[in-house]
Amino acid sequence: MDPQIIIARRVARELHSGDLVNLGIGIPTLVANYVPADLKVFFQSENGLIGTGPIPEQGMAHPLLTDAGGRPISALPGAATFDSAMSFGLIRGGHVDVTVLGGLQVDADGHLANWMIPGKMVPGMGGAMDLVSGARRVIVAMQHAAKGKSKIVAKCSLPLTSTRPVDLVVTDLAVIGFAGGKATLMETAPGVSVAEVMAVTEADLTIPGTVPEMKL
Amino acid sequence: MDPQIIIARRVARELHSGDLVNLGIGIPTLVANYVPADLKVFFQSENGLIGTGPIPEQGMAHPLLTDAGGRPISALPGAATFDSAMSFGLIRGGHVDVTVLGGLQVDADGHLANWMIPGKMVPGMGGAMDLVSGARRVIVAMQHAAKGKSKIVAKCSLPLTSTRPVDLVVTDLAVIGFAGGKATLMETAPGVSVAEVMAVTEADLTIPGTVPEMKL
Amino acid sequence: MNPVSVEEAVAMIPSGASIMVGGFMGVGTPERLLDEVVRQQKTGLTLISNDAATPGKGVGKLFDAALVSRLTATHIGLNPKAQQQMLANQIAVDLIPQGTFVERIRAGGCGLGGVLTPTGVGTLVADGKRLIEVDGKSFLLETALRAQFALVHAFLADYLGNLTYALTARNFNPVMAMAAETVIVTAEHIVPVGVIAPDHVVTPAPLVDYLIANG
Amino acid sequence: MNPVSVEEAVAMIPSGASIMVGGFMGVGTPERLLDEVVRQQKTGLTLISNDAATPGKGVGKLFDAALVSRLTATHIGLNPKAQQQMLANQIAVDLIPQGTFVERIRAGGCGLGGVLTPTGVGTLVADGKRLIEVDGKSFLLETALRAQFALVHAFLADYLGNLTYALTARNFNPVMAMAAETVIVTAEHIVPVGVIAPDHVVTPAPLVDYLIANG
Repeated sequence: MDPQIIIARRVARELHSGDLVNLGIGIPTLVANYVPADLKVFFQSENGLIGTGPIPEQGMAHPLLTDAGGRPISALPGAATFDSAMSFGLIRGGHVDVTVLGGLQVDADGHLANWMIPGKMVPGMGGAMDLVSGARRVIVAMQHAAKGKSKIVAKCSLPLTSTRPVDLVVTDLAVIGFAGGKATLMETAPGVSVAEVMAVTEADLTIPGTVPEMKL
Repeated sequence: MDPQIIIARRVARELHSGDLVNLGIGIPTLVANYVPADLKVFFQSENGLIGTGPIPEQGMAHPLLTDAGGRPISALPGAATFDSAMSFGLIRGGHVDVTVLGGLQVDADGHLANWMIPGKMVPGMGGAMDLVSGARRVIVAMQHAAKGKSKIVAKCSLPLTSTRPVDLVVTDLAVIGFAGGKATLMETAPGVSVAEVMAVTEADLTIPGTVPEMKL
Repeated sequence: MNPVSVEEAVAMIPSGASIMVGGFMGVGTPERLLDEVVRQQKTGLTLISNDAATPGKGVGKLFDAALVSRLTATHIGLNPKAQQQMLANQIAVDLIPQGTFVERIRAGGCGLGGVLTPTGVGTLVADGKRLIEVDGKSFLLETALRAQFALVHAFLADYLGNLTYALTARNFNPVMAMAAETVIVTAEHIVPVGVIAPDHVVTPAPLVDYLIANG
Repeated sequence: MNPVSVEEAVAMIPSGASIMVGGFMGVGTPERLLDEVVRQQKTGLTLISNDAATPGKGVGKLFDAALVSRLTATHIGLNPKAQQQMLANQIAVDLIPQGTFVERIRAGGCGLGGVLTPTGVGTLVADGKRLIEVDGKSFLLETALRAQFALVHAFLADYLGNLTYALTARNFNPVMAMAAETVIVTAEHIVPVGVIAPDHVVTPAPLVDYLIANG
């Protein structure tokens, strides 16, 4: 299975009926494709919409209905639109049950860095800092490693997005939780052993007695 | 003429087309009755309405459309309703051009006291402190004296509503301005002499060379 | 959002709870919830409400039944019973400016620690509060205000819990619907999904925990 | 509110002015006003806008024409021209979190000196800012942000200037319409008074200084 699809499918299993969910750009966006039809999840687009739907059918797109990247989207029955103060009031105020973001690094303490690489062009943090500070649950959806280097690090070398630790990291190889304050290996991807995960993970992982395989 | 009507008529002359105006309870409420029909003034009710109209005709009142005292009102074409955060955003943010409030005391520095008499039951300041702090122009509409005592005092003995000086005081005897930082007698009521005003005013008033009579 | 009966909803509120109640002089107040709070005799309530309404109306009913032990409000001048209870020290009352009241609740609902307001600087309201200068101007630091329960009254609610409000009955309801652990709503009309256009929704469905169903 | 031509409206904006422009990635941006700003070559602008949109679209046009000298935004990653101008030090750029961006503007429009936000505490965003504790929790003090002009795009405007917005084109427009000395509005449709119901008005007429009239 495509690594991105493994991640997206596994993250989708973290969502519950009634949840208000914000999906970041990239892998997180794919999560919406794997939510069971009977699960009533509200997706927020931080540019001012709850109830985002799929890409509109041919000829149905409207220039005043877009996602946070400016791309046409649709809205489901029961959708609500609002201004940016409300949108970030929802985010900062703990009304977003789950936010799923991409990451550059997550460290053993659960700290996320995902907005800036010093020395490179800095595009700006957009809504990421508010999402990580304010959402009830923060899930990072990212590849386990980039260019052969672990993205699960001992200590973030990149500037932090927030000092609030994330709740869960889902990669193509593993699910890592931070409930006890330290990175703990919760699950491995299908066909991946605990030893294989440890071998490509820079951070020290707490390994429980049994580490089940991801259900997808 | 009834003293209250003198005050209300004179205050009405301070309003300009396009002004957003907030009228307090009591004498200020009467001001709306004396605004010329061709003057397009927006009246705000701080419980969430711009475009308040007169008391509804018999049988037309709606329990969900009231003024800040809970009494039925009507709304004019072009009215807008909003929540209390917006209502006080308008007030505090300087979007209200004129607020007209009652007063217990105004002193020589233009400070207003209108919400509390120590030792008596304190009903609460409601929106008064925000209105005085935030409106572009603050006009106090009150009787010049109460029980024979001047309400234009040297220094407020009652707790202040705001440290921001008011712009104008209109009483049944005089118009007093504070443009220069000190109480100045701008006008006298019809048939009232400057000496008569001074005799019943505790505060020192600056008296310009000519003090015209109020136009009503 | 879960639809519940008014009895079930109020049964969730323990005596001694903190409750925010929408409405302005009883306009836009969830009367059915308050009637049930009285019937179930929830005592020792911490009430956060703009005013005390009048006896027999809105939150006035809570004072009629002597259920309030603490009150944060902006004005109680039109409810003699609330005043008597305050003067007799049966209720601890905190009276604050209305703009400050709503901003504190909004801050609580929007994850802000507080706001800086010019309102009250140099007055009795400033007592015990931090004064903060920004660009040479003084502001009071007013901190966030939240409650365990928000009791909200809407005009329309759809089956998902999206809410709209009517005319001056909106007032504090949308702000309170963001500032409590549990949000309980009564609506004048419950309507199918889609009756409320997305642009007209004021309180999005995910904010509503319980909607009082028709009997 | 005064109806004016787009030429008259933009003529009021001097070079070097500070302008807030509504829109999110060019959606809900007053394109006609920006086209005219470019035509009249207003240079050295201080721009307050969520993003830099993309070249040729929304505020992206201001970067195409190199009219911006200072920018406060949250994300400019999709406009290479804005990035180049930033890297070449042609523009002083202040990139801030989006929730902070909108709260600072709201504070500016609502007469607040600032707000306390948890966003950015312990990160680079906190550099040079006051850290304030409330009930043992740390917040950044983020101060109010205002501009000389707000350029706002609405969906419907009535003859008085009441505004509504459509779908995701609302974004920063209503907040900016409160935070500038002069508010200039374009609307997709100008409609008679009464077409917009009072409960659907988002920006009340008194906030609007100028509405761009149909030609």
